[in-house]
Order: sequence, then structure tokens, then C-alpha cells
Amino acid sequence: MTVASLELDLEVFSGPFDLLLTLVLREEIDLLEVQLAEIVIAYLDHLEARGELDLDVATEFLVLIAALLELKSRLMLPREDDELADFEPGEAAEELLARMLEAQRYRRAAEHLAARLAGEEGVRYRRAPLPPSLRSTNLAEAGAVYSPRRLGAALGSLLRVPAQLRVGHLSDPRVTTAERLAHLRRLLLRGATTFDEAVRGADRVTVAVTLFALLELYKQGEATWIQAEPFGDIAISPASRPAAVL
Amino acid sequence: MSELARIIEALLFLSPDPVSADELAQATACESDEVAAALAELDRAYAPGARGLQLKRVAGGIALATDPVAEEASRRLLAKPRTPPLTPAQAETLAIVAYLQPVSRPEITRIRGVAAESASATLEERGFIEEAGRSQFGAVLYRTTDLFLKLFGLDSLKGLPSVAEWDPSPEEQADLRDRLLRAGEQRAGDASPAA
Amino acid sequence: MSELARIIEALLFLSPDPVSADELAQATACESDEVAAALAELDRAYAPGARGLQLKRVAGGIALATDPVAEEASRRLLAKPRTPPLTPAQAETLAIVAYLQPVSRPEITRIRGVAAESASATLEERGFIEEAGRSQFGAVLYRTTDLFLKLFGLDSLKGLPSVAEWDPSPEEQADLRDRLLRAGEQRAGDASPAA
Repeated sequence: MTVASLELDLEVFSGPFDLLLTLVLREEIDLLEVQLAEIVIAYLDHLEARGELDLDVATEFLVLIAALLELKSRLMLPREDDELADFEPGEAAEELLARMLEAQRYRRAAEHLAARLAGEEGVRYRRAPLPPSLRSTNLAEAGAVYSPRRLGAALGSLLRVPAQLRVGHLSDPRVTTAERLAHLRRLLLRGATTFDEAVRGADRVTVAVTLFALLELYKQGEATWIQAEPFGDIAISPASRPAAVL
Repeated sequence: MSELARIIEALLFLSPDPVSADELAQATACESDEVAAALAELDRAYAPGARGLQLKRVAGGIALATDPVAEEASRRLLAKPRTPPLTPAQAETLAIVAYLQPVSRPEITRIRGVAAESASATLEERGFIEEAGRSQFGAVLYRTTDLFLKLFGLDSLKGLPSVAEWDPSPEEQADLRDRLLRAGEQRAGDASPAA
Repeated sequence: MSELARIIEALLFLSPDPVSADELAQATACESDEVAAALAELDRAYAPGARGLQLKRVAGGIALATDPVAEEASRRLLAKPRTPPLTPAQAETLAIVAYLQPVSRPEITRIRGVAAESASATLEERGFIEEAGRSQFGAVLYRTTDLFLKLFGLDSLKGLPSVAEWDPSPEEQADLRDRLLRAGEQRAGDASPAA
């Protein structure tokens, strides 16, 4: 099993995880409508059903869900990190104001439409089958109105494979758990180390995978770790037991 | 015209079936002699030759019906296929049925990447496609009709344009379904990250 | 009533959709000025309050419909509620589609500031909006339908007031700006420790 084929049954989507991902990227599903927590729960259910943790799959899942979370939070706070810094408070207010005015415009248009519909209440149209004499279509009288080319073109547009989407920003974890395990073990051979030391100069994905490798070491009884205070450095030391055989 | 007569006229207009005097009395919350008086009023308004519609007493009730004077014009207007321009969703759905028939609705959805409920309902209602049994999984299968061939000026399905014209990689017609499904999957799924 | 007016009345009675003047001319094999004269005759016969029915110009055509005077009785007779009112979310979504069509769902979401998933699904199910092709990113685009025009009593989209009409007045804009700035200052004030 891979993360891609994880079956989801969400409020707005039902199908494999990778399809959801694609639909989100193609804007056919609005990420704001997707409850990411539901996906996490589906994955935990899956884990529980399997009864074992496949570390590589788990890593991939974490990376993907983290990317989705980041994307979603950017959507929810569209201008936070990149542009807000350049925004004078006044400009930010103008931007917000423009949005509010646009929303207000369509809220009023909506009121108009609702009133219009209410005004038509009581106006009913007839829905009745045609008299039998008019019901049968005379095939002989039917002429060619449509061009078959329309069908070929419609089918052709379905045959065309859409341009490859760039998903590089989502995930391409070139680093594997096995690599990070080896890295940690090398450090631990020299005695105690720290998490900061273990991930010095690494990118975010590597940091995440390293944490996973550390969990694995702990589970195997090869290392113990202590964090003295929240956000403080994590001290890692070799366990007293001899390391498990690779 | 009295208000009751107006209301009864509207009721007869809406109802696809004849309505009895009792039902009219109930719906209008009036006594039957009031309804009878209103119907007499309507009879006068719909005196033979006065309107394009007639008030008819038929089995079990009263009904509005067209006057025979409109017979020929109605046939010209209505006894012909309705052929408004196809929407994009309808064209895609119809093309899939035309090239792959018999084909099930789930399969159409898979190829399009979006559901085709209302498009296939409209196509069926207009007589372009019809049911052709069930798949082994119980899904309704669709095929095109003779009317479809006529409306597209085709002698047979062989007259459909070759997809090679639109498909950048021409292959045998036989694996069209495969290629469509693959394209559909790709459209919907191939961007799965190379994780 | 002239024979042509009678025939047209019958055609309007039979047709499930509004019929355009052109279609009427074709079906009756008459010139368009003759049809126009007959329609004027029908307009007089169906003057407001005269009958239980009215002649409506909707969705680019002419249609017969009931006068609201009969609403209560028809509800009792047909035991069918008329189109239920729109929820605020549906009305907003519909307004955005009506004015900006073709428009994609992400765009609707952006303008509303909240998701439009279930509202647009309901509107599509009720036949008010339909697919109108795809955006360059493959997102489904929506537009309004003829049924929308019919049920909202509109002859065409031109019958909608200009969207500029709903723009807040300069006073309201100034007021909104003031409130926004004040709220911002307050937040800034709260955040800074008591200096």
C-alpha cells in the first residue's frame, strides 16, 4: 500500500488520496472545503486496521499532509508571509475594504434575486406530457442539425492528456528514513548528540524525516532523547543496550 | 371573470389530468354550487371558436385541451426533435457514448473526471441516447439511437470522424476505450507526487 | 379572437418551454408582423386580472403561466410546494454566477470568502446553473440556465439590474473604512503592552 492509494471518504470527496491531491492542484476541489483532519483520521484508521507502521509510507504521508496544511493556511491567510510585510497598514486596510465591498455588492445582488424569486411565487408553468398525436418524433422528418465533428472534437479534448502539473513544491523527499537512521547512528557512535546537531543545515523535509528516524531509534531501543523545555534543543544519547543489528 | 372562475382556469391549466368538480371544490374551499357557477362562466368564455383552448368534459372530470384549429401548427412546433445547441458537458457525454457504446454511466464519469448525471438525463430525454441493458455490475448501459444518427447526418456509427484527427498519437480504434480511460485517469490522477 | 391568436394560444399551452416569436412564425407559417399583432391581441385578452392565466416574456420566449391568485388552490390541488426559497448562501452563489458567468467555483469561493460547494451543488441540482466548459486549469465553469430565467421571470440576463447598482454608497464606503480602521487601531492598541 502507498499513501497515494489511501481511500478517503470525505464530505467533499471520495476516492484515493492522490486523486484528491490532483483535484486540489487543478482547482477542481477547493482546498478550503477539505477537512484535513478527516484525512489524518482516515490514515490513522488505516494504520489501526493494519496493526503495523510502515515507516516509509508514514513519512510520505506526513510530508504530503504537511504540504497540504501549509497550502491551506496560505489560502486562509492569503497575504501573510510574502506580501503583508510590504503592505503599509493603510494598504492592507484598503485591500480588505475592496474585498468587503465586492462581497457586499454580491450580497445585495443576492437579496435582489431572492426577492425576485419570491415575487414570482404563485406563477406556475404547466408541466404535462404532449398529447399522443404529437408525442412520436417522425424520424423521416429529422434532419442533420449537428456536425459529427463536434463529437470528434469533444472526444479529442478528452483524449488529450493535460499538461503535467508541477508538484515539486509539494514533495520530493530525496531523503529516506534509512539514510537519516544511518546518519543518526553515525553521530551516536561518537557518543551523545543533539537534534540541532543532527539536522544542521538541513531543509525542512530532512528535519521531518530525521525526527521520524529518531522515533524509530527510540522504538528500537537504540537511543533516548530529552527535551528540557518546549522549543529547546533535544539531547540524544545512545541507549545503554547495544544497538540492534542493522 | 370572477375570481373563482380565474382560479379554476389556472387549476385546469396546471393539471395534466382531468379534474373532477369535487376536487375543484376542495382545492378552492368553495361549495359545489359555487364551483358549478364558475364552470358555467368558464364555459361561456371558452365558447366554441372563441379561443385556442377548449373546456372539455372527459372521463372523470374537466380538462383544458387545444382546439383542433392548432393541430397543424402544433405538429410543426412540437412533433420534431428538440435540438438546442449542445452544452460542453452534453457534447462530451454524447461523444463518449457514441464512440464507446454500450457504456455505463460510472465509466462516463471516470473518463470525464466529473459526473455526467444531468447531461445524460437530458440526452436521454431528447432521444439521443437510450438504455441498452445493464453491465455485469448492474449499472445502466447507454447507446445512441437512430434519432442520433439522423440528427448528426450519419448513415451508421462508422461515419463518426476518426479520432486520429484530434488525438496526437493515432492508434487503433480498438483501444480507444483504454486510451480514454488512461487519459481520464491521468487528468484526474497522474499528478500524484513522485514520492 | 383571430384564428392566428387562437393557434398561438394553443401552442403556448402545449409547449413545455417558452416559445420565441420566430418559432411561432415558423410553426404557424406566418410573417413576424402577423405574429406580433396576434401576440398583442393575446396580451389584451390576458390583461392583468382578466384571467387565471398570464402571458409572460421569459427566457427569450413567450409562455403561459398561472396568475398568483390561484397559488393557494394549486398548492392544495397538486400537493406540491412551488420552488422553495433560496438560502442566503445559494442566493449569493447564484448572484455571482448570474453576473460573472462563466465563473469557476474557486472564484465564487474567493468572492464570498466562504466555500460554495454545497450551494453550487444544490443550484445545479435545481437546474438554476449548469456547466459551461472548463477554465484553463480544468476547473468546471458555471453559467445560469434558461430555467433560471423562467423561474425568476426574466426575459434575458439583460433584465438584471447593473451590478454597479449594488455598490455601497460613498457614505457607506466611508463608514466601512472608518470602522475597519478603528478596529485595526484597537487591535494594535490591545497588542502593545501598557507603555
